[in-house]
Amino acid sequence: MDVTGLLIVVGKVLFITFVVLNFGAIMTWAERKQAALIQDRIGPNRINIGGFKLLGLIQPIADGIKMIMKEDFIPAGAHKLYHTLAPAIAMFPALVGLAVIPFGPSFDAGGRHIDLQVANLDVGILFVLAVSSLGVYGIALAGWASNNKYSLLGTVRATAQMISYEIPMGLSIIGIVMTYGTLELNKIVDLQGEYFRLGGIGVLPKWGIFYQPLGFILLFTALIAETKRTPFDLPEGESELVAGYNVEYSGMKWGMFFLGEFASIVVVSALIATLYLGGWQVPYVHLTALPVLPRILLGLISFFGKVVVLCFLQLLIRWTLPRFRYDQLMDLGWKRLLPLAIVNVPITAVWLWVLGGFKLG
Amino acid sequence: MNPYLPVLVTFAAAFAVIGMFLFFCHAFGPKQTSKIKSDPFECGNPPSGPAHDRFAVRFYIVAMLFLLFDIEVVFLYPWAILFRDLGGLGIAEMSFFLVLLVGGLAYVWWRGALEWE
Amino acid sequence: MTPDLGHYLTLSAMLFAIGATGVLVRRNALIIFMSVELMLNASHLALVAFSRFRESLDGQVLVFFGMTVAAAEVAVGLAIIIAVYRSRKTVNIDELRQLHG
Amino acid sequence: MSAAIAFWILAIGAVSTALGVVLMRNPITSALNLVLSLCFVAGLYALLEAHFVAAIQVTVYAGAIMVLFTFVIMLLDLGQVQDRIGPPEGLVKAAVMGLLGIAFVVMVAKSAHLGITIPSTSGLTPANVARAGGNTRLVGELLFGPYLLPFEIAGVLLVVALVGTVVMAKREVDPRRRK
Repeated sequence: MDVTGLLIVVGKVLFITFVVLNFGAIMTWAERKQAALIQDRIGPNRINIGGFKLLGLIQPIADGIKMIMKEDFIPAGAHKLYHTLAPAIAMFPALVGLAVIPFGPSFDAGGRHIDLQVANLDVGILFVLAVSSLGVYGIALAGWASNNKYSLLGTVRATAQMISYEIPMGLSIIGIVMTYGTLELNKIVDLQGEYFRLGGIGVLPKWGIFYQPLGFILLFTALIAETKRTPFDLPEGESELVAGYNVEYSGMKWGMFFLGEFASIVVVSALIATLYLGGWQVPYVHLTALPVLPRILLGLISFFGKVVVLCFLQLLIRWTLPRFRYDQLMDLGWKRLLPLAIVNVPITAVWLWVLGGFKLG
Repeated sequence: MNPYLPVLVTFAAAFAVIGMFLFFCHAFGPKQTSKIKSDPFECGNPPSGPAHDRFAVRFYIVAMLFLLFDIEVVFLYPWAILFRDLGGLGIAEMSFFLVLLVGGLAYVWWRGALEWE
Repeated sequence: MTPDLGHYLTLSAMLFAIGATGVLVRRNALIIFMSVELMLNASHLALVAFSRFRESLDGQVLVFFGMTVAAAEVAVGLAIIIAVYRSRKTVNIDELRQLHG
Repeated sequence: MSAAIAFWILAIGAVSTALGVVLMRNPITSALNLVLSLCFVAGLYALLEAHFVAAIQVTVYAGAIMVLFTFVIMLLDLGQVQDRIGPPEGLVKAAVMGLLGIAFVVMVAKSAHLGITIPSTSGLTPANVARAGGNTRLVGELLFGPYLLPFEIAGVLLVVALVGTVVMAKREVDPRRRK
């Protein structure tokens, strides 16, 4: 058994777990600060350690401690096991979603080739789809086990919404797979390091977004709907359903639903950055030609910079748009996104033929 | 090294994190139950009606359509990988399939299974 | 000892037998249906095992088609179960014996 | 060695959850056990280097077909319905079936000659598959080559199922039936 190799793997896994959890926690702070900014308020600013407030950045820690100290309440008539299992299942996809996403360029160190990607699977992107399709059970169990009719209503809405948007999600990725001809995310990122050439000079990086502007919008919309955030937060519509599937949850179990939600924002951003924005590639900089240290640093900064921008964009959407009505939500999924995602396939075929990457004969 | 080993390690880390959270909320919180507290929460009103009612079959239709379209999406993945190699033949093969897909969607739409309100 | 074809086939047979037992002894139509899926799944496992040890991928393509058929079958089958439930208010197959000779 | 450990863990998991499907009284528990069983079998597929099949097993089987089952159990409110194996004759039947099942498994195990190898037909060992572009790509080449006709027929089958289910459930969507 290759002990060093295993240690490297464990290190990478710890890194992505750390990143997802901390990004998720910081997102709760960022969301409240940004909401405050938009609504002309101050936002969290009271928590301090020895007088240092750090812009309220300590708030997530205080929230975490608070949630741990709260009662873990299981209502009478609830199914105890499933009530506990539900937040665990709901959080799981967000925690493992980053496993196949390359977050930096590969490098050689100590006679060993190291990819900054936890697992390079043959099915690549399908792994993300497979894992995220299991998240539905967390929501379904939460409502079913709570013995509360509002929970059940929220659950039914949430599951119907999640599965409805899974179709356009899977379909819009097809365009990317057609363009790059592989499911492996590291190869997709490598191919995005090339350039569209005009007169022999690379003018535009071959990023997915330039091949697939429509696909980008479709996937982004579908993924925001998958995270169940405003404007797609009908499952939690406070004013209609009390709080939806998590009514009967308290303390850290409730926190797990929300940490999972924020963590899935991070996973969504990472996925979009990888598929459409070149992953860790920096435009016009040939990263693989640089020495090891600047290569890794630039790659990491590029990748996580894109992730932060996309997270910020999602927060902006959350505080700008009002909630849909349920029929509008379903119409958007089935009557707008799905036909558009289907049309995207022939459009991609024609586009690739025009660009010359594809021959009919 | 087997490519699934890192996946297993990731799963293990995820289970550890989840287990830690569940343990925390079980171990540190107070435990005080009362009759009223255990009632289903309906904004303070006394709970009314059964908690597990049957719900509209429209949701079931959505799940059913999802299943069938999901399969069709999965059909497209191997084709998308081979798209550049298959050339015109691939286009012809998939056109037939896509026409079927669109036909199915059009039928469902026409029958009103996508109408919500 | 690396698992070989015999191990996979035996496992597949066990899953199949469990599924068949479920079909014959349970009375809830939904659980019977799930047991059928279990049997189908067992046969898929045998196909994939054969495909691996014969070193050809045809078995996997068959499994792919098998899943398609399973999806179509489940969608229609569950629609039938719902329709039956709506008219008879039960999914217990002992109480559904109108077609009993 | 590690393959053997993985096999035994996955096999024991698959069999015990399969038993859960058949023995548990609550339909929701049965459904969840089946989801787990399917995931364990997906793990076995991955162990057998059938990556694409493993991925769609989770996406389609565990993530779509079983969601439909769960939905129906919740829809018909069957979660509370406790289904018994049955009166004494049911138990006798269960015992007979169990014995027959065990006999079947023993028969397969004996005739499968643990340790037998069968001749390779096209030499697609995992290493060769990886060299030729990966499992998903090769499955695709079969699917859009020799298996093209079944592929298109499967497409037709799906549309037929789509029409069938909509027709079956259509009465429910009728506006007059709405509250």
